[in-house]
Amino acid sequence: MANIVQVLVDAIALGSLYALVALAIGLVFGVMRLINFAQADYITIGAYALVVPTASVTPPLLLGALPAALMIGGVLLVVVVLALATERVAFRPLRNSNPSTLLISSFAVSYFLQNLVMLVHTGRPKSVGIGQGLASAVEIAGVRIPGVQLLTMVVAAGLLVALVLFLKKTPLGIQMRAAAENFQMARLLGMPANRVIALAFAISGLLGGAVSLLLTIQTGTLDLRMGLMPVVYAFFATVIGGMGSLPGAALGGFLVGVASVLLQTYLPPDLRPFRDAGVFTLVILILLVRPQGLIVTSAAKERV
Amino acid sequence: MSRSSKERLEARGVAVAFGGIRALSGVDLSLKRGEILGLIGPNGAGKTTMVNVLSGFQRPTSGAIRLDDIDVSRLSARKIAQAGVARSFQAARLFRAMTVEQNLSVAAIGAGLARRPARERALGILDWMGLAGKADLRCDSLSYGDERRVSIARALALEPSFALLDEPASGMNDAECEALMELIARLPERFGCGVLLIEHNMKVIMGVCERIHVLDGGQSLAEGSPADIQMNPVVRRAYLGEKASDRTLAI
Amino acid sequence: EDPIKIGFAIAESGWLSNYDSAPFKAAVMKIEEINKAGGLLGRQIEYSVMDTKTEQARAATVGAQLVDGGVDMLVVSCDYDFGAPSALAAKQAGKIAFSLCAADPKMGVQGVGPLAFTANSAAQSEGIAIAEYAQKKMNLKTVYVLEDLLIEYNKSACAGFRAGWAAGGGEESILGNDTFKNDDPSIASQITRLKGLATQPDAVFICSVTPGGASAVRQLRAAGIDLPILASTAMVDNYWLNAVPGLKDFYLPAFMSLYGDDPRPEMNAFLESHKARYGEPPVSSYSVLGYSLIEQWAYAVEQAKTTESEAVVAVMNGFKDQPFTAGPTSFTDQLHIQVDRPWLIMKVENDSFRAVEVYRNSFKPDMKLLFRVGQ
Amino acid sequence: MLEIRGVSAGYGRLEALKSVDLTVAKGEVVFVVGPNGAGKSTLLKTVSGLMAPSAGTIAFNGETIAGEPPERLCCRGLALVPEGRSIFRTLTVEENLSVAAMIRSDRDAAAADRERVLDLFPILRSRYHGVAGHLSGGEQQQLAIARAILQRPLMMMIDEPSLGLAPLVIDQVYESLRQLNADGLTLLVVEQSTARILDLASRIYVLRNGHVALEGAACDLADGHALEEAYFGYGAGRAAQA
Amino acid sequence: MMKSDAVFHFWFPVLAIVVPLAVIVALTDQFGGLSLQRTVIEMLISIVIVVGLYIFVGNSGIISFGHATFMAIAAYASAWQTCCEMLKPITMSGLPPFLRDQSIPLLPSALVSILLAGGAAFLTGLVLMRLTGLAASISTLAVLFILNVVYSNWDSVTMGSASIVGLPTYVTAWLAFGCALLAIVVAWLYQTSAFGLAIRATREDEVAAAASGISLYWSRLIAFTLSGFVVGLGGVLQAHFLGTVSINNFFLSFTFLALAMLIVGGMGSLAGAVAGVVVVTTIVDLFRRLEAGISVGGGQWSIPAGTQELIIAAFMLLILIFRKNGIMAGREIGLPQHTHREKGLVHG
Ligand SMILES: Nc1ncnc2c1ncn2[C@@H]1O[C@H](COP(=O)(O)OP(=O)(O)OP(=O)(O)O)[C@@H](O)[C@H]1O
Ligand SMILES: Nc1ncnc2c1ncn2[C@@H]1O[C@H](COP(=O)(O)OP(=O)(O)OP(=O)(O)O)[C@@H](O)[C@H]1O
Ligand SMILES: [Mg+2]
Ligand SMILES: [Mg+2]
Repeated sequence: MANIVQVLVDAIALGSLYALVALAIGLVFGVMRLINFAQADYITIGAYALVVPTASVTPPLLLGALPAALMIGGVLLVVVVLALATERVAFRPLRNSNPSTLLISSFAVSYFLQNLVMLVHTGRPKSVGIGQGLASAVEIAGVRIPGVQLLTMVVAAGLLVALVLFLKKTPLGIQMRAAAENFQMARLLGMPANRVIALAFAISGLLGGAVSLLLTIQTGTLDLRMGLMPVVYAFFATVIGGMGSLPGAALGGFLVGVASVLLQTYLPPDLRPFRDAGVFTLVILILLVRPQGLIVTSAAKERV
Repeated sequence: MSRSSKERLEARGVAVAFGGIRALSGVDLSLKRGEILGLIGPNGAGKTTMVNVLSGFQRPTSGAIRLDDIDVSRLSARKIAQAGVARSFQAARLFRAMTVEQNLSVAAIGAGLARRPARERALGILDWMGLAGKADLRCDSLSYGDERRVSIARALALEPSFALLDEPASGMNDAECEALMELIARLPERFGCGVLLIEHNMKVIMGVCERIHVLDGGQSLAEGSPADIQMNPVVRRAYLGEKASDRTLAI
Repeated sequence: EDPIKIGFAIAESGWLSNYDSAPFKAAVMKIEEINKAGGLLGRQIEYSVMDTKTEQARAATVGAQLVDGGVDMLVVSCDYDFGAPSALAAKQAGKIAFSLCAADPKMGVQGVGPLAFTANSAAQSEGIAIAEYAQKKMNLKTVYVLEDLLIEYNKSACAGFRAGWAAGGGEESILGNDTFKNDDPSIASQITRLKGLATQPDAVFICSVTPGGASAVRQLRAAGIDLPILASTAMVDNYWLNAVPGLKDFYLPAFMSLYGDDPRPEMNAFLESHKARYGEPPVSSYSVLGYSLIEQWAYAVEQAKTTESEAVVAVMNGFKDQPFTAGPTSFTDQLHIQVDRPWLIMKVENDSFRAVEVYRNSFKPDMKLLFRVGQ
Repeated sequence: MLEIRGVSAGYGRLEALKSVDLTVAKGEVVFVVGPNGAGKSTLLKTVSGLMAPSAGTIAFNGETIAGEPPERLCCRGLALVPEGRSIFRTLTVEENLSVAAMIRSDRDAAAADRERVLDLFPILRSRYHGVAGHLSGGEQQQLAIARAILQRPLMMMIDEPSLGLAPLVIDQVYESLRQLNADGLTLLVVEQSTARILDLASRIYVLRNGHVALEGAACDLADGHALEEAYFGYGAGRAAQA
Repeated sequence: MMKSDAVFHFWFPVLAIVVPLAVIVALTDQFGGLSLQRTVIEMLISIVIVVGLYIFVGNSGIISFGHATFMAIAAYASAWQTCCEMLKPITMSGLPPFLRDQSIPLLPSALVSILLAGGAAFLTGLVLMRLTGLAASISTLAVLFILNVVYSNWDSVTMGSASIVGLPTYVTAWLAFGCALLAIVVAWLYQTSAFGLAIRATREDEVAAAASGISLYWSRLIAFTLSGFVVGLGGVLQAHFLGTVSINNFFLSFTFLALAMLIVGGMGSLAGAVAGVVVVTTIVDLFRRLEAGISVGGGQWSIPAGTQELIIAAFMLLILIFRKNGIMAGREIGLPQHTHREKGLVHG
């Protein structure tokens, strides 16, 4: 029994991490029809900001050496600035391009950033020992919850609620959705639409920074590709959850995380290597049953 | 459904609800081959919804669509198009990166033709509509009026038994409207099809329709000849406005 | 007289460059030493390097280009997948291809062909060595195996470990097997399974590489699992230890110690000359393999008195525990990889690896195990 | 209020406006008519800042505004109802209206205005919490006009207000335009058909092929002949000289 | 119009692509160095692959991440049939005996491999082509991942994530050119056929296409299958050019590169697909050479290692920013008066 509860906790913890990334992907997709692969590199660079940029494999800590609050602030700031910079340089000029061009441009940005990190830090993984205390587990009624996973769950849930409220209820949120849909008209109505859209990127940077920290605390390692798989999973999550719906993105994130953990737990040993094939098959099945995703906002249904 | 020409397209007790909004509630409508039926009504009366239902883009919540007494309510939009019901859209919805001829050919191919015969049919229709010179223009370079004409031509390239036209004259100026009226009036004779015409431009409606069906709030308000409808006080109050006859309706 | 030419088709950029660069520098050092001592067969050695960019297509192209330029021997990348395309180009021209540190026997007779060699031991041998060491010297009875599916190296090390462990303690003393992916952000469910075992094992073996391996160790320790952890050679470097501050009870087999505490004097001598030449110790213990590679080939050339591939290969195939810097070296006409070269067992202490002792495995992998047939 | 002098604008190599002069005085209702492709929409886009003119000057309230971004012009009191409605389809009717009211600081007046437009277009009230993209064509057009009214601009530019509207609603729209004008709003309206405009217009411009083909006070053009000639170009040469 | 004239008109866009390619191949074959020759072959193989990708992506407008799957299937199939007779029984012991213990001649094995790729594409399409837009794209990405997981862990048949090494390398420049020609002709015939027209209509407007009696499902399925065949050919060529097959070569970075080539060139036209390959290959090769070092006025000059990737990424972004619809912007290379008319300068 405790074991099943433990499995569920593991599943939800992983799901929350994917949900966090999916929120960022979903938000930016919502405002620009851009599936931003560079989100992976926001995560990576946020994590690398913890250490001094050098080719050495054992770099001294940079932001990681600061007290917790400053460190968190610093990492978030770095990623927000990075997200804004990519928006300004690469994505803003491409606004109104078709989604495939945008997608490819985000590959290009991602490729650029990844190689930049490689140039500065070399391709060798590095490690940082921050948040050792958080990484260790607490036991509650026989169920083990690593502190960082608890944190991930809380942060994911909190940010989801905050973002949904922000978009639905605040003037700025409504403006953001308006600018997302019709940029020119938003400007005609007096909105500083460029800034409003940039804000979405800033938020995605914030989410990216949060993921950098959580991931680094969990794994203790830095790697060029550390953001890639979470973003790929998030990418699936956003689509099966229902493009354009943030709760959908989060739900999708939970589902892939949970599916992954359950398969890992319950598949026989010989089939465990094929765990991810199971997860992706599930993605396809969900799409076949609900091509629009699990949560379809009425706004997403276009009338003829 | 086979493609032999159909004689009658009918909506029987069609109702459509979107959540709490009842866009149509129990509308009967019948269109015969060879006639031009006008469909008018205030904004939001359910006209476009009716066309969507008839062309398979919207499942009715209740009621049925019949083609010569065969229930087609469950068929997909494509199947209904192939069965001989063509439609145009309120926005033109052309294949913008393709040429005019290709736009028409697509419909001809959809009707089952091979590439070459499709092209011939397309050119024939363009010729008939006086658009032959524009066959090889890309649609994103067309003027607005031409766009609307091409969208009608594309519907006709299916060689349908019934053509459903949604506000074909919107955004056209007076002269263009007149040309369009002439065109629509000749459709039954050239293609042997029935035409359902939605328009807010009363000149066009009154000028070409033999019969007019009025919708209001998702319900049938009246049906009759243009003259009857024009004089019908209910229609005037709900739709035309009291000043109507002295200006817009002058035939 | 014309110089002897050695070509290096190795990764100078891309992720593989991190693995190629250290042994490459050591190889250059050896070439310089030979040249200073009067050369090989009285001829100086020249070398040229081309970058494979960690791409297979590039590897094939630069391999062909180097061979075209008339090299006598081609040194190829550390990794079988990226070394093989260059090695094939060498094979077509009848030249020897020598991989810096591929741990896959396919970099040899049965894979690339009879002219291909690797300076490393088979990954299975690492697994066997640490398994035997744990049983015999550490007195551990049961074990749990965590296999990272990222690369074949991991799978081979795990296969070797299981075979070695079963040979000593029986199949049933392996209490369980589980898999994970190197880039999994969390191995929570693997930990749950491990903790849920009816009896806890005496140790955990992880066949993995960084960063996933480091992350797994961190998560195991964070979950309160304080069992001894055994690992494979690829985890040998100190740099990842930051991820698990205060790590204890972590053992693995290594080529040599970079910290001056290697019990074998020849290793320390190598370390000193590396410091003298480059001003720093090698960044990775794989370094010595590159040095030894040149050493082995040069020795064979000297014996054969020619650089002709066939003659040199004949000499090399006759190596039987031939003493070289990297350790006793054997090749046969069937095996061009080491299967029982002694390992330096190392453990982590005070956030650094420390030499424990040299251990040579007694169980030798057969062909079936080396190629993991029916595993 | 608005002074356009020698303005040209185009798309790539295509010059859609060729040196157009046009003025709108405060409190006027100026209509621009002309056949398809005449450049009417281009003119409005250029004035509203969506397109940059390639030549000429545009002054609004005495200050030149050519090249200013649309959000700044909006703050100066210039509103545009563009062609094709441009409502926010994924937002609700309520949110569409809120977005328009956001730049206003007078909250109470904005709330009152909102009631006023909902009375004017009752269908919007019944669809208040529905998604705007699901509205019918005519309902969307009503929403677009309502939104512009809510902006409470000094001058409103409308591109084909009657597009897709039922005849009765067109009457209402024109009636409310007349009222807004009476309350001091300046209007620049593009229309396709000349039938309805004469009794509301102060002045009329006829645009053809990017030129102003005819310009005059509505009363002068009341018989409609000159207008039609200019419109359809029977006497293009003559009209241009006029 | 005379008949032959019409034929010439019809084929002109193909000739305009193929003739320059032939010239490049002939010149490099005669005068180029080894490295250049190999680059040209790589380029021609990329053309086969990207044109194959274009048949589906370009015509349907749906980005597919899944095409590397079909290449991998073909490449592995070819490896099973032709590779390393000695090693197969050891390293690929799970193969059925008729494959494990013998080699199959090159041509039949290539054909079988391509058929297998096309068949796999057909089956995949049968399931996935009900989806549209982003859902379809994502599901193809899922297929890519599934195949990758399966092939990297099906050790006894695929050798896991290790490369299968030692395939016969029979791909010459002219063979690659012939295959590129074939791919281009197939793509052209398809896109000008009724099927091609139908699927292009669905790309422009799914709703209007349905109203015109076009089946989204079938037209996409046909395109998907056909492009599966063509990329399968690309997979076979690549396998027998490199002599190695590795599942990691058919994964994300490859997929991204192929898509990038297509979109940089302009995914709306065949000419764009080819132009994208040529331009990207040229840029990559140019900077690769710069990085390796060139002699300028006696001195060696090179850009720092690793900057090549940065520059290429920046370059691609610039192309996308300044030509939003790619280099060819969705147009074919037509005869002069034709382009004039198509651009619609003659206004109505
Ligand atoms: N998908 C939908 N969701 C919610 N409401 C809808 C939807 N489609 C239509 N409606 C509502 O149904 C009613 C009928 O719409 P329809 O488009 O049929 O009107 P119409 O008669 O064509 O009007 P118009 O003349 O303005 O084009 C409208 O009030 C509209 O708001
Ligand atoms: N986005 C565009 N790109 C290229 N050309 C355009 C664009 N928009 C308009 N044009 C062209 O510019 C010219 C003027 O167009 P404009 O839309 O201003 O005309 P209009 O008078 O508003 O016509 P309508 O009555 O059809 O709305 C036309 O020839 C049109 O084809
Ligand atoms: Mg309608
Ligand atoms: Mg206009």
